[in-house]
Amino acid sequence: MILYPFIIEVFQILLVLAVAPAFAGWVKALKCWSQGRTSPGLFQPYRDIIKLFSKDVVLAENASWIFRFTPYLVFGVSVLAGGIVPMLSVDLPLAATADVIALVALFAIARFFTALAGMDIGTAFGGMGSSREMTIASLAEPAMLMAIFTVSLASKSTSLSQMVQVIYSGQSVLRPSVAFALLAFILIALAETGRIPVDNPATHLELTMIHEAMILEYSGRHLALIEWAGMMKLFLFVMLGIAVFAPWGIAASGDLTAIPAAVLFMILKLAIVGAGLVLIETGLAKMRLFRLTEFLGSAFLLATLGMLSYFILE
Amino acid sequence: MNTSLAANINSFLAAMVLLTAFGMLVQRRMYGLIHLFAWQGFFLSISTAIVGFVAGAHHLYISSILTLSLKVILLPYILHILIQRLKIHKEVETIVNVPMTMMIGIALVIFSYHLTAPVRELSTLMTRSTLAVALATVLLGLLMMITRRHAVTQIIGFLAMENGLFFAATSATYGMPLVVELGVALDILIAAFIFGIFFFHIHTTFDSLDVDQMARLKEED
Amino acid sequence: MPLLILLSVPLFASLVLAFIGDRKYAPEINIFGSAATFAAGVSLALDVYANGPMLAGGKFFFVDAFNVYLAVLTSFVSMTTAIFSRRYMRKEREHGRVGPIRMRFYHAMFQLFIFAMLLCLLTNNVGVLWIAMELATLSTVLLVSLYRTPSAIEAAWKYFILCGVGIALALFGTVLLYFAAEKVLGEGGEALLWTNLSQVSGKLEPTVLSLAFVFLMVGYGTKVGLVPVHNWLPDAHSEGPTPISAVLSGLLLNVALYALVRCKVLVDGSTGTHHAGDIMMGFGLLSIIVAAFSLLRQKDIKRMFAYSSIEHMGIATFAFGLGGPIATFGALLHMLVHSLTKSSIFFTVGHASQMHSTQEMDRIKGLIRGNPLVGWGLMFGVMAIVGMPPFGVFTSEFLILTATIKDAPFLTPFLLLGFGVAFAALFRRVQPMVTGPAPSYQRPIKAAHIPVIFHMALVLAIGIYMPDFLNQWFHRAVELLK
Amino acid sequence: MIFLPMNIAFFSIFLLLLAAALAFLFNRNQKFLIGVCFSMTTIASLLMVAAGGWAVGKGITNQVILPMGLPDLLFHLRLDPLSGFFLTVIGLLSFFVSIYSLGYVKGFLGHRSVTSLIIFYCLFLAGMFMVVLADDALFFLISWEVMAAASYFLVMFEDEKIENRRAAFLYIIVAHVGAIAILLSFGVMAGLATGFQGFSGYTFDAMRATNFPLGWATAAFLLAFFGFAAKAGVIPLHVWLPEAHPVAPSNVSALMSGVMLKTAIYGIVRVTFDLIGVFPWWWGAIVLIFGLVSAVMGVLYALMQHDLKRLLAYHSVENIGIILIGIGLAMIFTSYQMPLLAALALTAGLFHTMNHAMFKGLLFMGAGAVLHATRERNMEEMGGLIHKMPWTAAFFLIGCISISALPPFNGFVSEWLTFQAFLLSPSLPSPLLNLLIPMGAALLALTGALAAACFVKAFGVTFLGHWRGPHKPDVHEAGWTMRIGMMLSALTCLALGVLPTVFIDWMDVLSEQLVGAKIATSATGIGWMWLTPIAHERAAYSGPIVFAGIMAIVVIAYILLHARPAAIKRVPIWDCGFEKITQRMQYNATSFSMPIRRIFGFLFSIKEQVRLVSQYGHRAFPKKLHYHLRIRDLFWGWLYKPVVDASFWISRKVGRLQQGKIHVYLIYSFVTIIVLLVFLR
Repeated sequence: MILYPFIIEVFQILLVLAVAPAFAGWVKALKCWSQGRTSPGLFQPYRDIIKLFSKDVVLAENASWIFRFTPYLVFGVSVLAGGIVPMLSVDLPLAATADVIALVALFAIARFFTALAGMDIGTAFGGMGSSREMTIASLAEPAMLMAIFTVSLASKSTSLSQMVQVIYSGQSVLRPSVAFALLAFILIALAETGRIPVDNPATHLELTMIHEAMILEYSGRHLALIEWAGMMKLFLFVMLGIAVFAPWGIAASGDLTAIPAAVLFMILKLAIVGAGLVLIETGLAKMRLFRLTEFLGSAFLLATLGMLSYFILE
Repeated sequence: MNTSLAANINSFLAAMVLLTAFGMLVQRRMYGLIHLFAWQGFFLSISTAIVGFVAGAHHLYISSILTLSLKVILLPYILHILIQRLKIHKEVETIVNVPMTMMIGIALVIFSYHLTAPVRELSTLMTRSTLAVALATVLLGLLMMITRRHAVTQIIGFLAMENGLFFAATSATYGMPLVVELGVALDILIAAFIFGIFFFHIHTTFDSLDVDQMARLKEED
Repeated sequence: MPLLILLSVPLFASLVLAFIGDRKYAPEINIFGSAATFAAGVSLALDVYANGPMLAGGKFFFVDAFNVYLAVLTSFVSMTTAIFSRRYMRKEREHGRVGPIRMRFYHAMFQLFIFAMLLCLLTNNVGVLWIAMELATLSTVLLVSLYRTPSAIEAAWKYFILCGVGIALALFGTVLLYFAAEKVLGEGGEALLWTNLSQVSGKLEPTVLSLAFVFLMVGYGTKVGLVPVHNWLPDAHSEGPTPISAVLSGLLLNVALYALVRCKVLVDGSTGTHHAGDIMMGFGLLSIIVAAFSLLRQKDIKRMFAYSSIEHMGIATFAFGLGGPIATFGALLHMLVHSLTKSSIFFTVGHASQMHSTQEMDRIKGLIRGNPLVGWGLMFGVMAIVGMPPFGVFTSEFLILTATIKDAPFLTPFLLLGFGVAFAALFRRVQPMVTGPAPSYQRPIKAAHIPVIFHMALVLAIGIYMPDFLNQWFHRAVELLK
Repeated sequence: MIFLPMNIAFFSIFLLLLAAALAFLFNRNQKFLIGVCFSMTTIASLLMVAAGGWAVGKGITNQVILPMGLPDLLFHLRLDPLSGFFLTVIGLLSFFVSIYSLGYVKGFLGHRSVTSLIIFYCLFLAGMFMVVLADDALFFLISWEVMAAASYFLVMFEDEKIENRRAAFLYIIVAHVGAIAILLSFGVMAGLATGFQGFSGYTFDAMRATNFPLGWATAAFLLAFFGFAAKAGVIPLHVWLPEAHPVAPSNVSALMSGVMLKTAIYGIVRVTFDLIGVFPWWWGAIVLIFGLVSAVMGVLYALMQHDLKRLLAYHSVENIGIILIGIGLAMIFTSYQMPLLAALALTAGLFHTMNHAMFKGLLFMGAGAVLHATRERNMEEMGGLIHKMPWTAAFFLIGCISISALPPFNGFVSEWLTFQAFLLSPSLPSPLLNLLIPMGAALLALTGALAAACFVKAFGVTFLGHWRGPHKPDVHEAGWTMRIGMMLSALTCLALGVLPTVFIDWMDVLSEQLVGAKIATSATGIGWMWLTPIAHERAAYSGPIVFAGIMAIVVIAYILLHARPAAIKRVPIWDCGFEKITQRMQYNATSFSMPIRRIFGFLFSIKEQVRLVSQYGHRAFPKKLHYHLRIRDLFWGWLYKPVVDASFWISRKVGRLQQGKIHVYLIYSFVTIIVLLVFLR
C-alpha cells in the first residue's frame, strides 16, 4: 500500500517520456489538417527521435564539454520535472521536491545551459539565439511569478499538489482572479515553450528563429535528446496548466484504482488543449522580436489584474 | 587746581585730540601728517599728566612722560629720518573723496558717543566723558588706515589708534597698571623699529611705498 | 623653579643666538635650548598635576590645568620644529636663500617667539597677556619676510598691519575690562589678575564686559585667524620659511585662542548669558565653511594647509562657544591634536617643496616613490587632519559633532558640509602629490625623520589610547571653563 | 575560562596585525613575505570562522572591554551570534581568498613591491573583523574607517594608473561622507541614551537599553541607513563601486565585493533590529524600495558592461539590493508583530548575504585568474578560454549558476526564500502593502532572470566561442593555490545549495534573538532533505533530490546512449553551411545585450553612433562600418555632477574674499567690529 505512490511516480515519469512526443505529433497533425495538408501522422516525432539516436554525432571542432553536457542536462531536468507535476495523482513522493517557483527555476537552468551551448560554437546564429532567448525569458519571468502569486493567493500555497487539493476542496472554483491568471499563464506558456507568436518551432529561417538558432549545431543523439526534452517541456507546461487550473480527474489519493480514470481524463484534456494550441498558432502570425515586450507585458498586466481582483473582489 | 577746571581742560584737550585725528584723516603732506601726529601725542601726554595730578595717581606722570618722549619726540623723529632717507617728503598723497571720509568720521564720533553712553553712566571719574573721544580716535585711526594708500600714512594711522588706546586707558580709568603701560610702550618701540625696517624693504623691492601694489597674494578667479 | 627655567631659557637662548646664530653648531644650540624648555615644561606639568593649580612670582604667574598643557605642547612642538629646521634651514642655506645674518636673526627670533608664547600662556595678568601676544606677533613679522621676496614682504606687511590693528582693538577691550574690574577690585595691578577677575566675575558690570568682549573677540580673533578677519593668515603661512609656518599654525593660533577663551570665561561669568558663546560659534562656523570652500581651489601647498588651519581653529572656537562638558573636552583635545598634526604636515610639506623646489602642487608628484617618509608622512598627516580614525583628530571631531547634535542640531548640517568639502578638497590635492611615478626634476633630500614620526605616533596614540593623565587634565580644564 | 570565541577572535586579529608588522619589517624578500603573510591570514581567517561558527552554533555572547580609547570611553567588544554570523561569512571568504592570494599576488613580483599590498590586506581584514566585533560607537567608527582607509590604499595599489587614482578618490570620498552620517546617527542615539551628559551613552548596551522617541529614532535610522547604504553601494550611492572594484587587485576586489559590503548590511541589521529595536512599518518600506531599485538597476547596468570586473561589481549592487529586500520585509513583518514571517525574511536576507559572499568572491577570483592569464579585462576581446583554462572555467561557471539563482546551487535557495517571504505578505493587515509588495516580487523575478541573461553573456563571451581579439595571448591555467581557493568556494556554493536546511538550522539563533522566532523547526518539518520554510503544505524545496535526481538521470541517459560504441566526428563549424566564418562574426558582449538595451533603453544614458563608409558612392554598398557605443550611469548627471559644480561655484565666490588689497582686509575688520557693536553688544 505504501508503495503505491512510488509505483505511480515511476509510471507517471514513464508516461511523460512516452506521451510527450505523441502530443507534439498530435499538435503537428492538427495543424496540418487545419492548413489542408496531409499530416505525417501522430507518430512522426517517435520516428524522428529514433532516427536521430541511430545517427552518429557530428561535432564542431571547438565544441567544449558544455556543448556535449547540455543535452543530457536538459533531458534530465525535463524528466525530473515530469516527476514533480501532479498529472495522475496528487500524492507523489517527488511532489515536495519543488514547488511551482522551483519548477520554473528548473526549466530556467535548462534554458541557461542551452543558451551557453548556443554560444559555445561561436557562430553568429548561436549567439543571436541565446541573446533573444534570455531576453524573452527575463521578460516572461515576472509575469510568470505574478500568475503564480495570484493562484497561490487562492490556495495559500505554491506547492502544486496542495493547489490541486484546494481546488478539489472547492474553495476556489472559477474565481475572476484565477481566470485572469489562466489567461496570463497561457501567454507565458506560449513564450516559454517557444510557440507562435513568440517563436516558430518549425522554421530555420535565420532571422526569425530563436530556440532553433541555439541548437543549430546539434546532431545525432544530442539533437534527439534536446528535441525530446523540448516535447516534454511543452507537455509539462500543458500539464502544469491543467494541474493548476483544471485538475479534475487527477487522483486525490495514492491508490492505483483511480489511475486509469486519471489517464483517460489526461488524454482527453490533452486533446482539447492541443486543439486550442493549434487554433492560436494558426490564428496568429509570428511577432517581431521587439513586439514581444507588449505581448509579455500584457501577460504581466493580466496576472496583476488577477491579483488585484483577488484583493478587491474576493 | 580744582577738579572742575581740570575736567574742562581735559575735555578741551580731548577735543584737540579729536581735531588732530580728523586733521590726519585729510592731511595730504607727509610732514604735515607727522606734525599733526606729534601734536596729538602732545595733547595726550598733557591730559595724562593733568589727570595724574588731579587724581594723585603718580604712575600717570611716568606714562605721560613715556608718551611725550615716545610719541612726541622719538617716533616723529624716526619718521622724519625715514622720509628723508627714502626721499618721499615731496610726495603728495591723493585721498579719495574727502567729504565722504569726513562724513564717515562724524558718524563714527556719534556712534562711539552712543556706544559709550552706558559706560559713562557707570563711571564716576571726571574724565569719563572723554571715553567717547578715545573710542572715536581709535576708529578714526582705523578709518585712516583704510582710506590711505601710503605705507607711512598707514603706520601713522596705526599709531593714532595707539594714541586713542592710551587716551582710553587714562580717561576710562586712571591709567592701566604701570607694568602694562611699560609693556605697551615697549611694544610700540619695537613696532617702530620693525616698520622702519619695512619701509626700506618695501621701498627697495617696490621702489615706492604705495601699498596698493602689494596685491599679489590673492585667490585668483 | 621650573617655571623660571621655562621662561628664562628661551629668552636667554635668543640672546645667545642673536650673536652666534650663524655658526655651524647654532642649530644644535637651538635644539638644546628648546629641549631644555620642554624638560622644564614637563616638570612644571608634573608639579601641577600633583599639586593642582599654582600661583608664582607674586601672583604674576598662574598655572592651571588649562594653560599648563598648552605650555607643554608649545615647548614640545618648538623642540621638534627646532630639530626639523636644522636640516631644513641648512638646505635653504645651501640654496643661498638665507645668509648668515638672517640665520642669526632667524634663530634669535625663533626663541623669542617661543618665549613670548610661553609668557602669554603662563602670565596671570590680562594686560601682560596682551603684551606677550603683541610681542609674539612682532617677533614673527620679520621671520615671515625672511626671504625678502616681494610676496614675502607683502605677506609680512599684511600680517603686521592686520594683526597690529586687531591687537589694538584687543587692547581696547582689555582697557574696558580693567575699567569694569577696578570698580570691584580697586585700582592697581590687582585688578588685571585673572585669578582675581575670575573670582569676582559675577560682580563685573555686564554691559561693559559684553562691550569689551566684542573688542577682544575681533582683536584676538584676528590672531586666531577667524573669518572674516583671517586674511593675513594664508599669506603669512605660505610665504614664511616652513618651520615658522609650522609654529605659527601649530602654536600661535592656539595661544590666541587660549587668550580668547580666558576672556570668554570672565564675560560669561559676568553676563550669565550664552551671548559670548553664540558670537564664538558664529565666527567658528563661518570660518569652517569659508575655509573649507577656499580649500577647493588652492594651488600653493602651504597656502592650502593654512586654510585648513583656519578651518580647524574654527572648529575649536565653535566647540568652545558651544560649551558643555563634551564639547569643551573635544575643543581642548582638538587644539592639542591639531597642532601636533598640522605642524607635522608642515614638516613634510617643507621637505616636499624642497624636493621639487616649488610650492605649486601641480608640480609636486610621486612623493612616496621619491621619499617614502615624506610621502607616507604627508598622506597619513592629511588623513589625520581630515578626521579619519584611528588618529586623534577624529576623536575630537567625534565628540564635537555629537555634542553639536544636542545643543545646536540645526548647525550640524553646516558643520558636516564643512567637513565633507574640506575632506574632498584636501584629498583631491594630496593624492596626486603622494602617489604616482616620481617626476624627473625631483631631487633627493635628507629628510628630518624624528619630528614627523614623533608627531604622527603621538596623534595615533591619542586616537587609540589616550593616557589617563591627559584625560584628567582635560577634565580639570573643563571644570575651569564651566 | 580562557578558551572563548572572543579569545580566538583576539588571537586571529593579533595574527593579522603580526603579519602586517612582518611585512613592514622584512620587505626585502618579497617571495618569502607572500608565502608567510598570506598563510598567516589564512590561519587567522580560519580561526575567525571557528570563533564565529562556535558563537552562532552555541548562541554564545562574550563581552570584553579593552583598556584603550578614551579613558571614559574604552573600547567595548562583543561577540554575539549576529556578529558571529558575519565573522563566519567574512572569515570563510577571506580564508579562500587568502589561499588564492598565495598564488595570485606572485603575479606582481618583478613589476612592483607587494609590501604595501600585504600590509593593507592584513589591516583590511582586521578592520572588517573589528567592525563586526565593536560594541561602542567610537570603536565601531574607528574600525570602520580603518577598513575604509585600508581598502582605499588597496584600490590605490597600482597607483601609476590614472583610473585607479580616480576610483580610489571617489571611493574614499563616498566612504567618508557615509562614515560621517553613521557618526551622526550614533551621536543621536548616544545622546538620547544619556541626555548628552558624559560618555556612557556611546556604548551599544546603553543604546539597547533606551527606547527612543520616534522622531529621533527616525533621524538616527535615516542617517545610519544613508551611511551604510553609501558603503553597500545602494543606488543611487553606488557610483564609486563599479569604479573601485575593477581596478583593485582581484583578490582585494573579491573581498571588497564579497564581504566588505556585508559589513554595511551588518550595520543596518545591528542598528535597526538590535539597537533601536522598535520601528514603524515604513522604515522597512524604505529599505525594501531601495533594495528593489538597486536590484533591478544594478543588474540592468551590469548587462551593459563589457569589462568583466565592472560587470561583477554592478552585480554586487544587485545582490545587495536582494539582501536589503529580505531585510526590509523582515522589518515590515516585525513592525506588525509577525515574528515567524520576520524570521523567514531575515533568514532569507542573511542567507543571501552568505551566498553572495561565496559566489561573488568566487567570480572575482575567476575574473582575477582570467586577468592574470590574459592581461585583459575587456570581454569584447576574449573568448574560448574554456579550452585553455578548464578548471577556472568550471569554477567560474558554478559561480555564474549560483549568482543567477538557479537550482541546485545556493543563490537559488536564498532567492526562493525571499520569494516565499513575498508570498506571505498578503497576511499583512495593511491593504496598501498587500497590493504593492507583490510588485516587488515581480521585480525580484525580473532581476533573477536578467541576472541569468547577464551571466550567460559573461561566461559565454569570456570562456566560450573563439578568441575575439586581434592577437591571441598564450593563455595558461591558473596556479594550483589559486585553483584551490576557487574550488573551495565553489564547493561551498554547492554545499549551501544542496543542504540549506543544515545551514539554516545553524543560523536560526540569529532570527530568534533579533525578531524572536525560529524557523528551523518548521523549515526542516519533514526531514533535513526538504526545506519547508513555513509548512510543507505551503511550499517545499529539496536541494538533495534535485541535485541527485538530475545527476542520476544524466548519468543513466549517458550510459544508455553509449551502450553501443558511439562515434563523434569532429568537423569544421557548419553554421548553416556558411563558409567564410571568422571570430569577428561571433556575438560579443555588446551585441548580446542589445535587445535588452533596446527594451530598457530609457534607464541609461546611451550614446550610439554608426559611421558608414560607403562604396560605389551608395549607402547600400558599405565598405566599412564603424559602430560606437557609450553607456553611462544616469546618476552621474543627476546626482554627482551638480554637487561638484555647485561646490566649485561657491568656492569661486568665496575666493573673492581673499582678493589681495590690504585696505579691503582692513575694511573687513572695521565692518566686523561695527556690526558686532551695533547688533551683538
